[in-house]
Amino acid sequence: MKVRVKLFAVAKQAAGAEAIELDVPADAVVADVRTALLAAIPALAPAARHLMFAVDAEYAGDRAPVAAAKEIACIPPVSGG
Amino acid sequence: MKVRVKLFAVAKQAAGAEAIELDVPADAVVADVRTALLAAIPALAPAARHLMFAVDAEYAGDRAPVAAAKEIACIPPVSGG
Amino acid sequence: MARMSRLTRETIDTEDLLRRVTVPAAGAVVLFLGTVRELTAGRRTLALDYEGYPEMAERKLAELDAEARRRWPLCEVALVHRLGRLELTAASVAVAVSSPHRDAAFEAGRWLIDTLKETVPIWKQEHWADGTQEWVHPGLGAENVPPNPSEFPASSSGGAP
Amino acid sequence: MARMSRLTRETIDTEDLLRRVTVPAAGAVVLFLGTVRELTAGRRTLALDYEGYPEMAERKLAELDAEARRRWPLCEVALVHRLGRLELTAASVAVAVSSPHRDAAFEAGRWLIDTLKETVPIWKQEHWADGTQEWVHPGLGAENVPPNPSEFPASSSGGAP
Repeated sequence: MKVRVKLFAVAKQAAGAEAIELDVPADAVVADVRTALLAAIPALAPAARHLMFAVDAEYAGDRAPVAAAKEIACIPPVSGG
Repeated sequence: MKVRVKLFAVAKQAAGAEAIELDVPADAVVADVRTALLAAIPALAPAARHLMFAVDAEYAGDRAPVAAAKEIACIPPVSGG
Repeated sequence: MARMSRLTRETIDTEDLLRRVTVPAAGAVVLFLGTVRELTAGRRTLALDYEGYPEMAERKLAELDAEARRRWPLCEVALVHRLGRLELTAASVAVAVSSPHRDAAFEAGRWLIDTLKETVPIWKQEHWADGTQEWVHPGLGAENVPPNPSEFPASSSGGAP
Repeated sequence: MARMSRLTRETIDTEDLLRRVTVPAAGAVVLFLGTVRELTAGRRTLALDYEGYPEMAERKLAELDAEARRRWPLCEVALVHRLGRLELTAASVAVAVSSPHRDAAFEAGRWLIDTLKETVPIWKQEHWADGTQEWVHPGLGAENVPPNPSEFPASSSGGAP
């Protein structure tokens, strides 16, 4: 299935876009989204283990399923404040 | 010699005045001022050990001389803030 | 620039304090306000009256400012204490500090208000909702405080002992 | 009353925040401001650009507000984070808390800004005085950050790899 992943900050910059469409298995979990994202944007590889994900605007672990998600976002290390 | 002692808060209230003139020895130190003050205002006796004194607007210990002081003040426990 | 540590009888201008401490070298600003609280140990306050020993209080504020700058890498410090009658929610004291980083700003702000409350010769008088007044002297239990004539309006107006 | 924890693209109105948290039950108000600092590790900043994931960031701010109220006896809490371009000395974030006593106000204020900086999906981009830009991602060393095209204007405009 296709999922759309919102991108911010360095991820948006590396992709040159505010979101990206990725192909993932029908039973995909967050870890699969990460894998697909890194395949699509190789420049992000060095930051891979620091990238978190949010499903429906809430932090989600690697095993969280994404099939029912309305919104998926890649969350690089935050620097607000 | 005569010394004039500024009074604040509960000390002013107990004395009914903003300052009091006290008779102390010519070589008086702060401790003598305290003794004279308590003799003049017996209502302050229960608070005696909590009363501090300032000489020329600086906290002064019991042994500080007062003959050269321009200003002496009785400082009950502070409650600003 | 006007002195930044001082007494006032006017409403404390917090915008002015924040403007004074917010400088390009700062990344963190901490402002503490002490405000007139309605309830203390279940008793209701109508207002507070603050009295100070002005010459000494302003000198002490300046000393606190200088000591805080020695202890922490601060950009600016501003301390203001209000005197006179204050109604509920009014600020009696403001401590504003700025620093490149927030650790120092929080620590200095906390130290400044703690030390101010221990050392600066200012006193507050409670005006309780029950009509009584009372000077507040930490460490003096009620048994150590001379009776306040204003707490006994009947006897003082009636001339009884 | 308007929501007290939110994002904004306008100047943060500190007077409004202080007014909102200063209530009769409070005796202590702590306001923390994060401001745009000129120097970071010797490098000069011209401005910062803050980007957020708004839906999630506002939810996180509301969660922080609720968690702080669970942990400390607070009267009011207001959290505001600004997005967009900020010049030197502008406040990017404001944390305002009130409590009957200052211990809780200081502790909650400190916890709120620390936790906000760790968890709320907002990112800042440095605009350095040397003309380069750089997204800030704590924990990502420079070696882990993909090259920023804007740092290499010659190669990107020249079409080189």
